[in-house]
Amino acid sequence: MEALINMVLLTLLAIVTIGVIRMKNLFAVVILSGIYSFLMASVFIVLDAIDVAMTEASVGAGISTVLLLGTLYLTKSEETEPLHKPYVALFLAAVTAGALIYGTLGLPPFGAPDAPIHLHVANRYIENWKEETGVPNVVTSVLASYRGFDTLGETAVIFTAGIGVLLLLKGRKSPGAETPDMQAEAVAARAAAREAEAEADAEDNLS
Amino acid sequence: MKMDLILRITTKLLIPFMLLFALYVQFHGDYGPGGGFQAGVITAAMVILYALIFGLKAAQRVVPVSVVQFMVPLGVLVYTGVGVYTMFKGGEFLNYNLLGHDRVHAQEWGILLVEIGVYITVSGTMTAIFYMFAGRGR
Amino acid sequence: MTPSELIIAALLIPVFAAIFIPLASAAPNLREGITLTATVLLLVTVLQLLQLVLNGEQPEWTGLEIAPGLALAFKIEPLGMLFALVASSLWIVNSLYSIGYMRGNNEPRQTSFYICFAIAIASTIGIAFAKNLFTLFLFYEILTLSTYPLVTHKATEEAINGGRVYLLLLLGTSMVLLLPAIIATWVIGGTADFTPGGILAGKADGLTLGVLLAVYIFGIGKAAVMPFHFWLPAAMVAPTPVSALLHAVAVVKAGVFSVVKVVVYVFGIETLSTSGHAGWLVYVAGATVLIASIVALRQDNLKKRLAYSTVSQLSYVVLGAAILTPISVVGATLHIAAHAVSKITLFFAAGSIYTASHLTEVSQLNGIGRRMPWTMGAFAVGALSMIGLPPTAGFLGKWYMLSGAASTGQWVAVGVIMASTVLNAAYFLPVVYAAFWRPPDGEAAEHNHGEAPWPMVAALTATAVATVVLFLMPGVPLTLANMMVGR
Amino acid sequence: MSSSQLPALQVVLPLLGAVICAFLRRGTLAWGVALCVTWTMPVIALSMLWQVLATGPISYAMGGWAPPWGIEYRVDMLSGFVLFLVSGVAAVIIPFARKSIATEIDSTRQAWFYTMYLLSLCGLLGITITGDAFNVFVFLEISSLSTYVMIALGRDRRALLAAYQYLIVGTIGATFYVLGVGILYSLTGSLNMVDISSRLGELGFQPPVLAAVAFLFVGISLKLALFPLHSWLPGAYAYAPSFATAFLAASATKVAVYLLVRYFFSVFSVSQIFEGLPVSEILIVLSVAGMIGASLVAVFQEDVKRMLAYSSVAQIGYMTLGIGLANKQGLTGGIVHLFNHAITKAALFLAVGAIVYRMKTCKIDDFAGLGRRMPLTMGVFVLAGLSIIGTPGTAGFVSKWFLAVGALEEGWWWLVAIVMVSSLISVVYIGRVIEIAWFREAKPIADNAREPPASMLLPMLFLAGCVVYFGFATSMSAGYASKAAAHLLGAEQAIEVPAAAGTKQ
Amino acid sequence: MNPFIHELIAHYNQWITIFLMVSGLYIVIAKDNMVKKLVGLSLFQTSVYLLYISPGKILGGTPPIMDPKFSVYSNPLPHVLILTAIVVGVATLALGLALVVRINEAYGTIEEDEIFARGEEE
Repeated sequence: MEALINMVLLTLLAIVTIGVIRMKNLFAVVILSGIYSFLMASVFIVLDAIDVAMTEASVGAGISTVLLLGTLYLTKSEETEPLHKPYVALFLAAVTAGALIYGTLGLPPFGAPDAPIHLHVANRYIENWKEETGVPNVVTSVLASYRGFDTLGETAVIFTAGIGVLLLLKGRKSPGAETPDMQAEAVAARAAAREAEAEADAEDNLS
Repeated sequence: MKMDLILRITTKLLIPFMLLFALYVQFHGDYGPGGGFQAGVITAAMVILYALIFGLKAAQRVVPVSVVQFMVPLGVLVYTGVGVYTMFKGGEFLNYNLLGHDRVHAQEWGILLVEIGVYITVSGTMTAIFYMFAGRGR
Repeated sequence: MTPSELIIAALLIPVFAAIFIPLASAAPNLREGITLTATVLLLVTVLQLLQLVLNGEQPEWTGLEIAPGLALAFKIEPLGMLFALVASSLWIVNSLYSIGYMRGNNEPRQTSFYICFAIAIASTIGIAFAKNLFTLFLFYEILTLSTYPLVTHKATEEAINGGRVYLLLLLGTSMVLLLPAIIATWVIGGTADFTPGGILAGKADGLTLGVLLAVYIFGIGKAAVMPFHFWLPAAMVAPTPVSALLHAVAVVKAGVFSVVKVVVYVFGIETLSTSGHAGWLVYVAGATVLIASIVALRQDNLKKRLAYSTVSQLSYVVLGAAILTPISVVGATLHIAAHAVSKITLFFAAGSIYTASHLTEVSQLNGIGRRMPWTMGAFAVGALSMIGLPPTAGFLGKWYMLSGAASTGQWVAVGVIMASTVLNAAYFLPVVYAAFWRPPDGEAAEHNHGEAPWPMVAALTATAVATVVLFLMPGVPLTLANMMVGR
Repeated sequence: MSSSQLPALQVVLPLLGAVICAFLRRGTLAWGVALCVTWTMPVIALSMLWQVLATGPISYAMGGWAPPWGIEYRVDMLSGFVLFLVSGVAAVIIPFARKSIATEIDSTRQAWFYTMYLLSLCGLLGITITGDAFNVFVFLEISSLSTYVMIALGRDRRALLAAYQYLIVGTIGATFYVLGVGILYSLTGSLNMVDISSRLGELGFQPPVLAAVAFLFVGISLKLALFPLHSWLPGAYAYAPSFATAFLAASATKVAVYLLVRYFFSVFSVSQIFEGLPVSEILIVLSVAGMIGASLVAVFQEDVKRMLAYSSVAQIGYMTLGIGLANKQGLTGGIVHLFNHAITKAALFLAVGAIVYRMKTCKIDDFAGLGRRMPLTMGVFVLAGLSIIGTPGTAGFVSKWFLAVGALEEGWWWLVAIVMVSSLISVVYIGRVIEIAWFREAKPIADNAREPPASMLLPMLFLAGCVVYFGFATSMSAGYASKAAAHLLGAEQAIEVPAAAGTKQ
Repeated sequence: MNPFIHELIAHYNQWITIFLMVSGLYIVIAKDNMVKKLVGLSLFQTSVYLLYISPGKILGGTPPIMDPKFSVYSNPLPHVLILTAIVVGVATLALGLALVVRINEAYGTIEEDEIFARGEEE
């Protein structure tokens, strides 16, 4: 039963993806990607990955969609036909597909309980979680304790992205990057730099 | 206009529950699915919804940009702080066992604290990013 | 001072000169003072080392190791000693001459000129004293790089292009051919230290030796074996003292010195002569000698003619090494010294002609000997030495090479030497003749200039005398050369 | 906190520094924080290095969970070396940042720029020090994201485009990496590198392993800009702020190379990779193509930063060539070139940065006459340029020497020839700049050109000094690298060293 | 059962995953619209998550939330990894979109080929 639902959802995913490729209207593309995330989330539920499903739903269908729509609002909503033919892309994609098929088909079949990943590290978590962490949600305990450092890294990534976006988009539209004629820009920058340099040298003399 | 009114009302009704749900996800993460990250995202979604309905200005009056900006690094600081504290206690980085006398409690404390850290950074960052994109238009 | 300290001193004296010269750039006299003191100090140090070497010692000094078994190390053996002696003594006259020339033609950027000059000398000493191939290569490259600014000194379009050719050819040959050859030697022979009898003796088969020899010979672009000779004419744009440095004191000498050193200490004379794959070298060298001489015949520009004569004379040395008999190698060694003194004389002469009368073409020199007797006299001496007639130093080297070639019945070499002697005579004697016995042309007779500034005249007279003295009493070089081949 | 905490501190301190900088407003203050943090890094790295040499690899269990259940930090010969390299170069160049950044980035953004710089440093060190395959990915992303932002802060609008392209390529690379790790995980059930390699040994060789190798190889190659995958690099280096360029050129690609070595020699075994698969051939071909092709492209660049960027691509070829040779001398050459090229390129980009600081341009033609206006800066440029060319007496020569010896041991004369030819091409493009700088008449734009302030000059001079010093005293660079190489290749390879090299070790 | 069908079912997840992954990659490489590229990128990443999660599933297992009622749990470790990966993915997306906005302001377009057509890259 599980396997069947799983297959249905996956098929839907494939269809949505084709839609994303074919659509030219970016709004449609964004909405489709939102749907894609929802489907993916439900697949994750079927696969017992509740937390992942929740996250995928809130992030993929929620935040990502909002951001994409915001971007479209700021830029434009129609995609123009690419000038060049996508042969290179097709070739590369085909190569990747080949490698993936060659590689992954050797892996243990779906849902088999005796696959190596169930036998090695994970057992420890499932067996010893009680005396070691006492947190019923093993995912949480692994996330925050066993691999807590990964999660710190993850938080740092969010932090990086946050500051990065603030750096790129905060404040008035920065003049430097926009004025098409580089000449005026260069002049302005040079003038500004002269001042900065002057005061910098002043500091030098002080110190 | 009528439509608009309905929206406003429903939003007003919705927001407390969203916050509640966020907090539930945050603190119940040990027992059910969810944790700091999901809670943070939900909180951010709440602010976003408010901004969509009542406008960015109003939203930024409730949750000022400066506050959001402050939250972004704060969470990481909390998280790292826990680790550094355990180091001062003589254990490895993020070794929660040193946070309390008995192991299980210590672990729970540690997980709770870092999840709060994650929550702060995530909610702050997501809101900030939204503010930036929304504020860029004008 | 202990021997090793002497070696360090010999290397550092020019370096210190290079450091102090810019500090004195404001006061030209002080600046030149520094240069001259450095030259004298250097010569003194080298002479002290000479004493040791003549007593049969081989002072050493080993520095840092860049790869296991591959160190920056110096060891003075007779050949290097001779080279250092020539270079250091000629540096004195050359600096004297430069002072006259640079001031006489009030050239720009004299400070940087003297700096690079000093560095070039330092690297020359480094080459002379190198204990292993790496050290040799290191200073070989430094020499190239430090002389590059000298070649482009005038900073005209022509000078820049000449510099380009100079740099690319010398760096290119050394990096693409010489360095791989060195690495191969290291991998095959297991060491890079020069060893009497040859590093590769008995370590590689004949064919490998032959190939490796070719890579070395063409890799040492400074030896100007055709077809890698054209940097030498290209570098003619440089001021005359630089040409003197290139042709007599440092650069080309470093080239042929390296060739002899490689043949003697990397391959070993016996090894090569028995390998049966080294015979081609005689033909290449011989061809270079003859072709270059013929080209020289057709040059009207005096310095160009001298340049091509250098190309051919260098290949004498290579030829002497290629004949692969101890006595011919002795001849080659002697010829390094002989060619140094006589070629520097010729260049000094050319330079002082230019300084005094701004004439550059052979065809303009009719009767100039009357106005510049000292200069042209010295020129005549140098020319004789080039041709290889007694009583000049050039005779000795050729004589030894001839006897070496004859003793082993290499008639090709003999023929080449004979023929080139005739050719040399054909392109030098007319100059001398015209200078003294042709009546001056009209416009040349008008501006009646005298000799060049005294430092120049002094310098070229000194070298001319040296050319003769070296013939009359070749003791030191001869002993050194014999010590090298162990006779 | 005892010295046993050092591995964690190595990564946590930059992170904390970044957080603090994020709270700050004033650029100078943030710079101060960055300075303090950066200067402690090499100290930590060095003490760990000594510890490794004394007592063997250090293992640090994050959160007190013993590997493979927790995340392990592992410092061995190689990672210690790279840690010291990255942190050392960063420490040397950080004083340069203040004035350079002050002129190139508007004041409201400076503090956060240092946040990004510290995050990037943190990420790079994390990648190097961690022993956990997935943790690598997390820190890879930290460093990548911060790098994109740093590049996007360049003054030229093309910086944005370069950053975007790098983001796309970098993310693809990272995803490929995750893919490879995922396959390894589902094969072995473990994420700890040591654990994985032991279990892979049991598994023997099967298709999924090959696929994992392929994905990891491609993913990492995208990050290290291996020749056909280097398209992002020139733009990124050319338009990023000068300081960022110097930092990235000296560290980012080097860490990626380290990661490749780590996987090929530690996670997979030498026999699996180099005997089972044609990896060696592929690597050598690509490296050679890069060494020649990128050098040729560099010759025709009009922008010095861009030219140096292409030269970086070529130089990366030297490193991957060393990996491809996979014998002791060759690998030593590759590893020591990591070090030598890092200091050399840092010096070059700092010199260019100083010129940009004075001239606001780095077009080759605008360099005319700078040789006399900024003699020290150009002197540094010349010296480092010689090291790129690989003239003896500079660091570049040492790595070239080892590579050539390694190639000859395989009996590949042609390879030696190619290496030499590529360095000959570098003579052309370096010589071009030098010629213009010294022998062309200065343009009016160079009127206010003079030496940069001491805070920018000293780092350059120091690096130039290093370039010469490590050209002679190689016991630290090459000596250590050869130890690491022997360690990676295992004992059996160490015997194959030629007698001469063997004696003095 | 027909071996082919069996094979298909046994590896159905992998087949679909591969398809999703490849089409995501295709979008990134083939399209010139920067927003669409980013969408493709996130599809690509998301499908990789699937590759992680699928092997973690044990048929008949339950979510790894401890409860005396169950005995077989699916593997929690991939879930953790993918949580991290998702976060990284959204961070990348946000940054990329911010860049797109700035590029649009600087160039007035978000089509790569249009920008390259101006040929100022040299």
